[in-house]
Amino acid sequence: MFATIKNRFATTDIEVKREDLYKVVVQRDAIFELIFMLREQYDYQTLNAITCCDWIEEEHFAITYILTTSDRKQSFMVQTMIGREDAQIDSLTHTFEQAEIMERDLHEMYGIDFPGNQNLVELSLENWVHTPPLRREFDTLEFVNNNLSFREGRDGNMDVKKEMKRLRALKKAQKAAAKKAKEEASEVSDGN
Amino acid sequence: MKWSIDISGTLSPLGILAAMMQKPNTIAYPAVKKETAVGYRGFHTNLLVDCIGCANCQDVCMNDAIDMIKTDKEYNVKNSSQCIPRIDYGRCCWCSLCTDVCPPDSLKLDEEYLGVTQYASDFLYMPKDK
Amino acid sequence: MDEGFLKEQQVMESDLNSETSHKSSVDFLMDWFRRRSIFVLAYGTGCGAIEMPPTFTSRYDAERLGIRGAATPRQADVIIVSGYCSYKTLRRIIRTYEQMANPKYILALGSCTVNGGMYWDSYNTIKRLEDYLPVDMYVNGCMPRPESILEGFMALQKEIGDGKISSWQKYEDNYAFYRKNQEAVLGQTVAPAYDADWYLYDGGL
Amino acid sequence: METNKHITIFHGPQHPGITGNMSVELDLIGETIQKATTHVGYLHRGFEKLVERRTVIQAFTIVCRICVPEPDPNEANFAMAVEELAGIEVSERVKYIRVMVLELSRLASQCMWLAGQSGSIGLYAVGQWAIADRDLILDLFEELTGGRVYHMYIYPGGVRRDLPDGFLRRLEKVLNHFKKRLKEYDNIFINNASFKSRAIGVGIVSPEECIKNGYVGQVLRGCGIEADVRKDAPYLVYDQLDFEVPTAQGGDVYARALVRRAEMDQSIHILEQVIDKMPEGEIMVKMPTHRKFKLPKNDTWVKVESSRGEFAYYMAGDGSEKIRRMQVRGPSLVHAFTLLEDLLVGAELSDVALIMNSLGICPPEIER
Repeated sequence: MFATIKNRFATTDIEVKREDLYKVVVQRDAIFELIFMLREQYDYQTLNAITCCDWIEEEHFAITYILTTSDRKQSFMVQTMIGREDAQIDSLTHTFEQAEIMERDLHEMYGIDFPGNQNLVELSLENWVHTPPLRREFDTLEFVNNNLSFREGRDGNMDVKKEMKRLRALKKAQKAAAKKAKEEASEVSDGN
Repeated sequence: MKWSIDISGTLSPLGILAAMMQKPNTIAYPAVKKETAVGYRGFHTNLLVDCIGCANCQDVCMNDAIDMIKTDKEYNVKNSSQCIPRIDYGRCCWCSLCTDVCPPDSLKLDEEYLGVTQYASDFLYMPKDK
Repeated sequence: MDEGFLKEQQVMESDLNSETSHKSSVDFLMDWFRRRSIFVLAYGTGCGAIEMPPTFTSRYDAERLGIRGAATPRQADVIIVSGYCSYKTLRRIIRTYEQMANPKYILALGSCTVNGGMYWDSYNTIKRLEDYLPVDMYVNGCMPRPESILEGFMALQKEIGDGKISSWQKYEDNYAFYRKNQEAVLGQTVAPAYDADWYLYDGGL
Repeated sequence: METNKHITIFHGPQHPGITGNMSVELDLIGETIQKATTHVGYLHRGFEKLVERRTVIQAFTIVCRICVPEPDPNEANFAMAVEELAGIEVSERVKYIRVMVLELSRLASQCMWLAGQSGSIGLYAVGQWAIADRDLILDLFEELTGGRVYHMYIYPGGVRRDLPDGFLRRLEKVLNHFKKRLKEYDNIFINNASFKSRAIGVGIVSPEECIKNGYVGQVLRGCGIEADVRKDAPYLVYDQLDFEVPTAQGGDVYARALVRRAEMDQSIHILEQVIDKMPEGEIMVKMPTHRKFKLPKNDTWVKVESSRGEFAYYMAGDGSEKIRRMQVRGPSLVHAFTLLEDLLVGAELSDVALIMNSLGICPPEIER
């Protein structure tokens, strides 16, 4: 199976993660061909999940389709990269009915468009107008600070590191002062 | 739906009536109090003679629930920051990660768990010294 | 410095100082009835819903204390906001609460209703429930044990019996404040307003 | 749509017959459902965003909240994914303890199902018993882990506490109680004529559909397909334990009930073997502190069998101390949408709660 995939899709990137889990990374235009081939020839009948991972440094989303054989003993992760700007990849709803809900989820959380999916409406959020929340540039704490408020009354928090430093310096100064005072006292007594 | 007579299926559920003879398993709460298990994760305690004010608990707390505050009580001489933790019970999830990382093992979770209040402003908790 | 909950002491002292209200015998009787028949709305709004079945079924049997479930908001006295509350649920809770008949009470479970709890940095949950609805009793824990929930109910019953709680009145009096906070997180779509004239709303009846 | 004939009602989120905080929008003619649309999101907290902000160890405390009635598969999945990425090997004793926790939580979750399923047809006495029996398991959990519902026990690299003295004996006692009890449940619920007449022939799923659409758990096994992650891709020590995968024919609500009931027997059987075989050993490998524990740049897909079917996590690390991405694929995601919307068409209004409970839909894991 690996040889066929390597020849046909010009990829060397096949990983055996566990004995029941393989992973392959292919070009974006070849991914559906590969999925259909796995489905037709190698009995990967079930689409288990579509996942997405945001690699903001490398400017792309990694979309992974996880396929499982009909006896559920083998899983195959088929991964491809799509650009972060105007992210878009064709829908799989025509082949796998359950892809609709998974794509809807990703559309909401990452703002990826799936042409061919008729039902890309809001799933968990309601009237959301900000950046899609799972994109890396969306800072949830900043959003909370802008829109909501926490309870007051938690004052008195000390920065422990600074406090330790301050106390150590204070102690040192005190010690030095004491020493100095002692020295002065002894000097005075010497002078006498 | 087709209707047919199912004698055993109709009679066997009547066995439930035997439960009337059994002792009820109710814990009549205010009168009978069930002991919590040893090691139940309830409210915090902090032994001040051991606490070194290192703020490891504050660092590991993902809920930002712990404030290190100045204390006017007698503290450990090794407490180099003279601070002790105060817990925000509007944030705490009783995961006990703070007690796991405590180097002198002074911060612990106790069996006490009851906290009912009418005012949300009662949410700050100073761990008991034991 | 005190140990334990830092403000508890203060609250108890203020309780002693407050003058006892003079109730008529009818009021007294009404309060007595109310505290002994608390119908709890069957709405599990968050994770706390998982400890409600043990509380209401045979192990802890809340019905001993006159507390039982009610299916519709029209028949319910208490709504339990069990833990975190996402925006989408908050809208439903407000709607449900406004449909309930007076007198009505809110019991809030867990850390999340006080100061955000472990979802303090989540973009989809509110942090302080009292900004949006008048809360009568907070129960501590994550999750509160059934004993804690019962204790919360008993404290609520005591307050009802003393005739001290009138949070629904507070909600009506300060409606502008609550409405403003609700609109701040939910947008203008919290309609209809609590004080809307139902005969004129949405084309009339 | 023809006027004056259709009526649209919301079944939930405030409804006694719903399996959590979710809702189904039903389009009815008379009592027959023409169209069903599932709405979720009432419990959305953004877990997948929150774990990205926390270090791995901090994130461990939050994952158990993903599924409220059955938190342990989440913890096990999380720990297994982290261990696989970081290359940590845990001891045999840890594996046995994890199996014990997972099976106990499965048993507790099936009790919860028993209460919901019987409640949905009005047999409340079964619910009262089942919840009380579930509490016995929660007592064991309280003793073992220190928490009733959220255990936070299965830690990456081991488990957090060792078994208390005499714990296995008390576990055995509870199991014996359950064995007696399950026969009574058979009498009053599974063989009950009123349950049979309500459940047989309702909510039928075909085996082909199951494979194609990726349905899992009791839906598959209720169609006569022997599908169980514990057998198909054994994790922990399930390959050393002897148990069967119960199946039933028909694919309806009653078949799924029979499967769940038989699974309770199997869980007890597994737990008894665990009691006998529990080895000695370390309970935790040495773990670095939470700022120093780093995951390599890699990704993986792990799955366990929860009480509702396959529960899987996708996890990716990026070389830092934080998790890059954790995606939860619970069994309910496809069940609540593709399957439920399909099954409800043509069903009666009174069967909605019955069908939902038999699928075991758990909303917090759909929307995370």
